[in-house]
Amino acid sequence: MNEKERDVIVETVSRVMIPFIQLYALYVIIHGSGGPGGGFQGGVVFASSFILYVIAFNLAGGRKRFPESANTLFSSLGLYIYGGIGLLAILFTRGMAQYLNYGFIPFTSHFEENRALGMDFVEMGIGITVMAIIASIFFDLAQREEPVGEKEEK
Amino acid sequence: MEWFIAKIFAKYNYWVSILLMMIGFYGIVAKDNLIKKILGLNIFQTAIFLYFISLGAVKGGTAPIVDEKIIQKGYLYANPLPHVLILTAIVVSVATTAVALSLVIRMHREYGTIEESEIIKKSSEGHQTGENSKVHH
Amino acid sequence: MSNFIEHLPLLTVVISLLSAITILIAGWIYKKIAWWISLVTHLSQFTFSLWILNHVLTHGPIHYRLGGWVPPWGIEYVMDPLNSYILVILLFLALFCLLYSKRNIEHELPKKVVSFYTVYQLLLTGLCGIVVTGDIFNMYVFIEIASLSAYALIASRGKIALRASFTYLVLGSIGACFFLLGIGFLYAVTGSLNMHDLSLLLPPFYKNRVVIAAFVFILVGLSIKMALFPLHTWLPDAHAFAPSEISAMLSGIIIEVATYAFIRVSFSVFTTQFLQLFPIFEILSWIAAGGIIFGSILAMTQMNLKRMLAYSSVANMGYIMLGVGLSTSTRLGLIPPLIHILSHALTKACMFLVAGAFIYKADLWYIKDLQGLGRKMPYSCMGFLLSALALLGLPPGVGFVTKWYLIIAALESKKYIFVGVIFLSTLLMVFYFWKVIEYIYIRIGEEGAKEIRIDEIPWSMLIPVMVLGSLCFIVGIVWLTEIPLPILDRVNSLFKLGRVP
Amino acid sequence: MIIPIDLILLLFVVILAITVIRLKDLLSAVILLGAYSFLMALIWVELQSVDVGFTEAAVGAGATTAFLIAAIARTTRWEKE
Repeated sequence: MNEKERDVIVETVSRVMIPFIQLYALYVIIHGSGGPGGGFQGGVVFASSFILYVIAFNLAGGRKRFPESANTLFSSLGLYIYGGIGLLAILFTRGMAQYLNYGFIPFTSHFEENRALGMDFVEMGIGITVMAIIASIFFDLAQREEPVGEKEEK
Repeated sequence: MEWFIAKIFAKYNYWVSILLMMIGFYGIVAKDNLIKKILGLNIFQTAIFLYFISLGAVKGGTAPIVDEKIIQKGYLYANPLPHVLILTAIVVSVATTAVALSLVIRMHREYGTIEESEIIKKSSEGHQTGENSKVHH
Repeated sequence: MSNFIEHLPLLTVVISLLSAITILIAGWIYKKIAWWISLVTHLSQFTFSLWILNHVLTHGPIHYRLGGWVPPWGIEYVMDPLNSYILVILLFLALFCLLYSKRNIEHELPKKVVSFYTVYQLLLTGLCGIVVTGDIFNMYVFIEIASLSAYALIASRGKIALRASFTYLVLGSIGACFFLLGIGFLYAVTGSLNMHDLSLLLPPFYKNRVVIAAFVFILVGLSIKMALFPLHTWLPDAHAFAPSEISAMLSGIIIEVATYAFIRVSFSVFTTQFLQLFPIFEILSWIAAGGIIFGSILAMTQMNLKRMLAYSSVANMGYIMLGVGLSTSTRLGLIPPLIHILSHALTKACMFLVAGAFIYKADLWYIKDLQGLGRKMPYSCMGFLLSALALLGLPPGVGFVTKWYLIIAALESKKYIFVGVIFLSTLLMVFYFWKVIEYIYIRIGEEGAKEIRIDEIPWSMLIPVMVLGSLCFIVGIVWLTEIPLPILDRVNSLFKLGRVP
Repeated sequence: MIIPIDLILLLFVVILAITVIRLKDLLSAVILLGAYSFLMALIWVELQSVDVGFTEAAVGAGATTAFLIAAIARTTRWEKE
């Protein structure tokens, strides 16, 4: 997939498509708690925009746009958000509430609103991790040189 | 005939799920090619997902999204719990596929083939010389 | 304060997950810090597990509801004597494998240190999750997390380990799918996934064919994961070619955790009442007896030390499942298998770590290459000797205790043939361990021996070996004093075992 | 007689699954597996689980196919007899 002839139509179309795919992915992540979709699906859709970039242009360019360091950073950032939000519930109530009991995190004054906000944050965390990990799996599989190794799903 | 339709044919989802399981299992067991095995594994897993989703479906029901209008019209919701389970299982399945593919690629680099019988032959040749025991960085 | 203890089962899982990603980030900046972060996590997890065991024994089981959702709907973590006992063994062994791995991984996989410890922590997340959860689907998810990490860790040595790992992956995925299908059947009948809830809902359906099919699917699925005799084919290669500390983990605890999952499902979800309706456990004990003989015989024919130990693991899984199979028909209940889980974890981990020491020092894989090592590496060979003798059943080693209890169980349930099987397998065990000990200590200076200059392995690797080797006997003496037996009696009373029907 | 739409979809799914296993060309097999996943997603939407259908369309037909194609590009395209 490294060297190939450039195709003007594919390149132009994907240049237009990629921002829309990413916007749609964000929509899916944010609206995950109220309808179909969620962090995982949105993350996969977001990662598919990188895959489209690699298919339309080339692998090296894709890797430059989304380097490995960013990959590591994003995948752990998402998991920190996911794990941290749950721990916050324990911390804010000094051990009274259970893990992942978002209602007790004082974002706002309403219990249910807190719960919804907590879920949104968790979805975002999942989305970021899944995006980073799916992209990194694809890059590792497609790269011809030394692959980095196996990555785990969340 | 009516008995047949009511007892056997009406549950076609489950029959197809079992059929797909068998096809996938055949792919895993009988095919020599490692990528074919992974494809078989994928089919096997989706067959089980199909079984789960069929469990949650309700005749004449609707998707489990809460909406005022749907409640007023008196529709039934499908059971959403199997859906959530299958979402998790799909995550597991894609992770399994990714790990398996990375193993296949590394095996192709080491042995130059992705046919299982050839890999076994090559690695058992290494066995006799003690080659395989050495670590290759 | 007791409020804080309620959170501990969950924290053991969560800090392991968080430390995995912390290692990924921190190791990217400074490579050597990965091991230290892992060590701190392991130490705190181990402390937590001891704390939990103490709390469970003094105050009764812990029920923890994730997110505050009430059990039949939400996920529940339950700690009772059985899983707190397994959790302590699991984290104890993981801690020692981690200590051992510091130098060994730097030597074997110098380029992959950070990713090794990341995946190692994920493996531990999965294993702790299997043990603490009280929800059957959650258990499936954690089994898959643990297995996926195990595939990656086995494959990390490259070459033939790749093939072993792929075989394990395919078989393990089939097993997990069967387990999932069994869960699906149970859900179709009861509409619940919580284990306690299931055990309350199931009794009217005990004769239902769907429930029987569910049990069989779960049995077969978990048998693949725990390498029960006819389904063990992935095990020898995977154990033999993984990095040594992973071999020790695989043999010592990963397959035992699958056994725990089976014990949990068969006694907590299907109760003893269901198990006595059909001769399931009788068939299981015959299969296990076959596994004992088969594993022992194949272990005798192996030339490769780690492969021999792997086949010995097959035989020892047979011992554990024989104990489980006899558990419903004796007064001892689950005592023999639970003791053997601990014995096998200590002895086999110690032996795999010593085999790893030979590989670390001079890349010695075959038994015939080990000539005269008894003088060159006295302490690690002493560790091997101690654990081999303990597993053989030299009193007061741990193996003696398990065999003692197993024989009592077999006599009590009037299955005299199993006593013969245990004696025969001990005899075979003497043969194959004697071969190793003979080469290490007695055959010195024969021709054809590799002339190598070897000295003892580094201290950080030697300490785990020595501690595990000596614990093989110390724990055996502790068992014989019968002080810790009340823990296992609690397990029996939990499952209404330990009474003659 | 009205044939239910999911019966037709299921029939196609079975045909596709058999073809995937039987084909010697791995690339076409993988593409057909993508089609299989997509039809599976349709079946699931028909069975009232929009969420799973969406996920399968994104993951099964999208990501998994991309992974498999990447793997085939690095190994071989043809299965040996």
